[in-house]
Amino acid sequence: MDLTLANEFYRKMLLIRRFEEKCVELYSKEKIRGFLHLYIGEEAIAVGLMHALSPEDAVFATYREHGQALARGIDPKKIMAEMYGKVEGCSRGRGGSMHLFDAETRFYGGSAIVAGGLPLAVGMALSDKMMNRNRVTVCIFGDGAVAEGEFHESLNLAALWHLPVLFVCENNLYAMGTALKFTESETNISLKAASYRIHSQQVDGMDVEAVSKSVQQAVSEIRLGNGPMFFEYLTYRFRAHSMFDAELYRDKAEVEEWKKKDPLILLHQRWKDININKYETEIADIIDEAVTFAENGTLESIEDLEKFLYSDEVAQ
Amino acid sequence: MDLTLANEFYRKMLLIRRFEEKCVELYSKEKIRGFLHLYIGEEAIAVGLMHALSPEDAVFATYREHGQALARGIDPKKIMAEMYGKVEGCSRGRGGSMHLFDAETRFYGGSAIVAGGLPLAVGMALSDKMMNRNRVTVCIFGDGAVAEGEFHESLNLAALWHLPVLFVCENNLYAMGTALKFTESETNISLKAASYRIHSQQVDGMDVEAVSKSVQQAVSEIRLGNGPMFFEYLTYRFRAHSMFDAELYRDKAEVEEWKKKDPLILLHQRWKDININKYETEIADIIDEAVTFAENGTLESIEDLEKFLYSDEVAQ
Amino acid sequence: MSSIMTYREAVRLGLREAMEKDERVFLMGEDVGHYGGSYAVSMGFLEDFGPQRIIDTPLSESAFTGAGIGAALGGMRPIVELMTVNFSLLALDQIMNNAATLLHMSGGQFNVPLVIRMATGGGKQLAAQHSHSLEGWYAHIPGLKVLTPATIQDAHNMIGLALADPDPVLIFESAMLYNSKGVLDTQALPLPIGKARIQRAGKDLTILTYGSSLFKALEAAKTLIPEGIDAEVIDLRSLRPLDDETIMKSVAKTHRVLIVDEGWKSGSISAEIMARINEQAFFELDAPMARLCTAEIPLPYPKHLEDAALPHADKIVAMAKKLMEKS
Amino acid sequence: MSSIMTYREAVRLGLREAMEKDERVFLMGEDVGHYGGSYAVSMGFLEDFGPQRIIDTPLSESAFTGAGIGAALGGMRPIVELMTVNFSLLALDQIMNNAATLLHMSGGQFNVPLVIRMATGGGKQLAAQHSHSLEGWYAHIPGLKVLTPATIQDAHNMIGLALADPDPVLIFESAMLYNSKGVLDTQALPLPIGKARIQRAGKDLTILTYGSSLFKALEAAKTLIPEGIDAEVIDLRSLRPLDDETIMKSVAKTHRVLIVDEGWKSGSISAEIMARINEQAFFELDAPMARLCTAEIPLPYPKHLEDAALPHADKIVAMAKKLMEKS
Ligand SMILES: Cc1ncc(C[n+]2csc(CCOP(=O)(O)OP(=O)(O)O)c2C)c(N)n1
Ligand SMILES: Cc1ncc(C[n+]2csc(CCOP(=O)(O)OP(=O)(O)O)c2C)c(N)n1
Ligand SMILES: [Mg+2]
Ligand SMILES: [Mg+2]
Repeated sequence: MDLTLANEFYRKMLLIRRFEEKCVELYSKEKIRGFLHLYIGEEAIAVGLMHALSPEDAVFATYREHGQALARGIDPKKIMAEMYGKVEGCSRGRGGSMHLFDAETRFYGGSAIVAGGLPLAVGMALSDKMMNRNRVTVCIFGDGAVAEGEFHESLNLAALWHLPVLFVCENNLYAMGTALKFTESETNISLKAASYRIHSQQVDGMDVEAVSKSVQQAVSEIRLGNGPMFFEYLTYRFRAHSMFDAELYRDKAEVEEWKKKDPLILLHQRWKDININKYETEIADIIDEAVTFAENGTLESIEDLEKFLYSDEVAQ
Repeated sequence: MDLTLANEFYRKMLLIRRFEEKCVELYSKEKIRGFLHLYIGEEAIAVGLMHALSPEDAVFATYREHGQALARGIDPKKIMAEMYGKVEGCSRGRGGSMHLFDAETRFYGGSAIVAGGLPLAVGMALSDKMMNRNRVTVCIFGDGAVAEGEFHESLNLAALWHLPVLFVCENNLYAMGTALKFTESETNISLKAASYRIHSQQVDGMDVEAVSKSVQQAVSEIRLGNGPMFFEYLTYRFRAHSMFDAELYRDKAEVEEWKKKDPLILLHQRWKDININKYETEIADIIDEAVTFAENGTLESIEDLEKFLYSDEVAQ
Repeated sequence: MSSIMTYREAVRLGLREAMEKDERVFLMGEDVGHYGGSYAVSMGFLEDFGPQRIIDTPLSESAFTGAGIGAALGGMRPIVELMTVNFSLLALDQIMNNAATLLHMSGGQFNVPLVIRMATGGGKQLAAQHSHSLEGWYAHIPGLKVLTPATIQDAHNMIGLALADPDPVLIFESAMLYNSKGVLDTQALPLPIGKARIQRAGKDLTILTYGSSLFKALEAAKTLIPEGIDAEVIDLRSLRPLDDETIMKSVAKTHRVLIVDEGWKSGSISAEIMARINEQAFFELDAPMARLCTAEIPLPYPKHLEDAALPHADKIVAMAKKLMEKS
Repeated sequence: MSSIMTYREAVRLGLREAMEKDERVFLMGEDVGHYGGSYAVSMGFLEDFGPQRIIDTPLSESAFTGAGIGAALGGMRPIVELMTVNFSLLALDQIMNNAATLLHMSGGQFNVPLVIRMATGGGKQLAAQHSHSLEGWYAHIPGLKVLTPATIQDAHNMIGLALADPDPVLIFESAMLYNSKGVLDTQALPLPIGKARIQRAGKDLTILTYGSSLFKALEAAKTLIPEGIDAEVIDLRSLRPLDDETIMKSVAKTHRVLIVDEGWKSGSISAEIMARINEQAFFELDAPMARLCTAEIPLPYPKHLEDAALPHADKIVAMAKKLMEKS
């Protein structure tokens, strides 16, 4: 890694951080509603991951996907408009925070049923294999998804059929308020994944460089046809699960301990020359622009309420 | 093991064998209808297993459960009446071959949704643990169940909560017509089970003595509170999956090879003094009696069709 | 003794009383313990009853629902919380093929005294995958009972009623109601499962509804008074069994029917109620029955679209007026 | 060109033609390959099309259905076989929350051209867990299309129709019909999705039905002739969308309605049809509509009880006669 890349990583992580901080502000102003799940603390994963992907690759994510959507390159304006429920949003405003979609960057959501996205990613990879397309499908999910039956079924299918999927588990130690130790008899998730004969590894998810390297290697292995791979990224969410969480289930001290490993701080410690101030200014502008764009966006006409249920109703 | 026990094992396995052969006959006479899944070839598992259980223990089985029901001690008359759909049947005729139930012997079916019985067994064991009852719950399923999400979820729960369950996987190498190698990325099922931190082992399922020993050990471990255990019994079904199976998916030679390991022959080779002829006669009588009982049984009155849907409709 | 409390507090109290009364009762589900319940219903219960009786489960809807069935077979009285109906689809096989079926297919040997609770309904801008109202759909399944508490009284009482039932009972708590307030009479004899309640007597038309729509219907009924329309509003309370008797009596009185439910229209519980009225009280009808359901789309996120998709008092008023014009 | 064949052969031919016509089509499900399909529909396909296109899956209904959705998103045209509707509950979350929902919640960006086939229905003494008829229930879900081929022509044509559709289509094949015989006209233009077909014109009453009940209704109609009752029998063909137009036209002609379906009665598709007729053609009715559904129990194993639980021609005749008496 060089300074240029460090700068880029920092800038992207900062964009996510500031974007979400703005979202919190907008949430208390009731501009954004519904569920809002923040990624703050976990930015290194999205940024390191997306850096290693090509535009042809596909991404399947969860309801905690602002970071991934931004890192993947979806226009912050379109994302903010989506948070506002405006037609200019990346899902035309219909999805909101939990359902960001973008055909252009092959971003397939934004799935709010835990583990529900894994089978889709497996299927996408299957189609790539069948059509001889040299693409990788990345499937992102949390530690909570590991207990679901679909995790098991999907990992087996991917391994059995040698599919080009990269499974990315963001292990932030909690599923809502339930700690991993209360939900898994084997808390080393990478070991669980290995039991499907999938190459699997634990990686520091607070270190953007480590994340990026791991993905780079994995993606080139997968492109060679060496089947699926699995990374468990150890990370932590600094904020509550969603805006409705009293956070009774974890100690403040634990949170503070993890905040010392803040991926932005960590990167800056290593690369002192990162031009933080410049990025702060740049990003403040980008976010202002996004908010203005969203504010000025259009509300879908109520007449079109029932549109998009079937393809013949989709406006061209 | 001594000759007395060998005799008992032989007799029970022979009962299952002859009972099912009679069922085939009755099926072609259209006395028995619906699905009929034969256990022939796998008798050693049921017999070895049930020998090691106490009356207080509970059993959850699948649609291929005649052998287990007989070995558990449900009256062959009641089982045959069930195959006939008569009121005198162990499920009052409502269940048929796939749904044998018997409160007296704590036999909880007879479940025809693959892997659907695993969560029930986990729950039963949970209730035992909660009520401080020193009982074991046995859960029997096939190799096909291993791919289901419920397998994964149930094993995790059992291990996580240290429940007194014995998981018994009858690995007969096929799920209907699909060989294990086409369905599992890891074909060693006991290894998969171990990934939940459950003590797990592969055992020769054609050897009734080996089965019985394994279960005896496991059950006393479990009674000591040492959590769940898992056995993968290697076995083979000599007959088709059900009465509707053209058996195109496996070689005759493979079947013949396995027939050499017939659990009855194997046991007799080891214990030459088993009094086969005596048992053949005894069992022929038992089966005749069962058939007569079933033939003379009562058909439920059509007026009672909608009974048993809710408890207040259950005849006392 | 009467006191004012929220729907959430009423459920809490119902659960607490049940746990205190019967040692066999326990609560199991995602985040019921350390988190306090996703709708804060069981906040503090872990401390009060301990981890043996307030069990945080992994995200394994099928297995822990099935485990509830197994524990019920084993003599416990489990309350399984499925968090929201949106996730209950993952447990549907266990609910339909085991909980609802075991008694019948065992010839009456094994009943399943299991209670399953879940939150239901849209209205919080949670979008396509988190806004289902499937309680009417669940009422299709023989072997289940399906309860939909709307009032504070029922939010409390139905816990006890469900636990006293020897068979599986599903309780759908309206997510929109947790903060609503009302009176709980702790001395009142609970109205049994399967009985509807006339919440407002009227003579001109019958509005049949349940859950959070009840309050929309009552609001609409008020608005209709100055219009000279006297609506009878019935809280169905239970979608399986349905209280045909109360429904038909009301139809015989008013001769006009409007049904309001928050499920998708096609195949809704409203359709079933229409079918029954057609079968049992056809000649009482002065006009076609009408229904107001949710638009047949996965609920969209923006407030104006969600509002447009869901039943509301103003729409009830409009439909009621139209219904009074027909004959 | 016409030829006589079984329903099974018609489905086979439909599948074979689709596979030959479009490389993107593939078949995936439990036992579709080496076993030849649990109802022998795809016997020999593995040899003909190879394991890349005829894929035996593990028992993982949720994941391989979801994989079908993913592959459809990726440009393939998957046909997922769920063996029987009884096992489809395990895949219901994928069907409702992904297949039916993705297009809408992505604001129109991602359609899912997926076909899911499964066998449905009782009548083979397979008892409580293997005899469901849930197609009417699935018709509740917006975003899906639900087809129920009854005739040889539809058993064949609907494969092509479904694959040509850009959105998810569920095809329910009646297990009782696989061995039935009839004529296939390979030149005939297929009747589109969403159109019902009048199978027998009549003027006295309308019998609405689909799937294997169609033949029971036609048999009943024959029996009714000497009684002086001229029944119109309509094959609904599609349960979502329903062909309201054809239904209402028939009601306007006969003024009496009997609906036959093999689902459990409460919350059946029959209820939905009654609701729509009430809404759209109430004043055309001379008598309450009637419905014949399956008894509301998990189907019992013994033949006499199963027969008593399911709709049959003699019961249709009896209900039709009763219906003609009322006014
Ligand atoms: C199937 C399902 N069950 C329950 C929920 C409710 N729920 C939403 S997020 C969540 C926790 C998920 O935790 P994890 O997978 O670790 O992801 P994280 O939120 O930590 O990123 C739960 C239980 C859901 N959305 N889907
Ligand atoms: C959930 C589910 N999917 C599919 C089926 C259809 N089916 C019945 S038995 C069977 C194979 C099961 O194989 P295995 O678990 O190995 O048991 P075995 O029959 O070999 O004893 C299948 C696919 C089913 N009953 N349940
Ligand atoms: Mg987490
Ligand atoms: Mg097997």
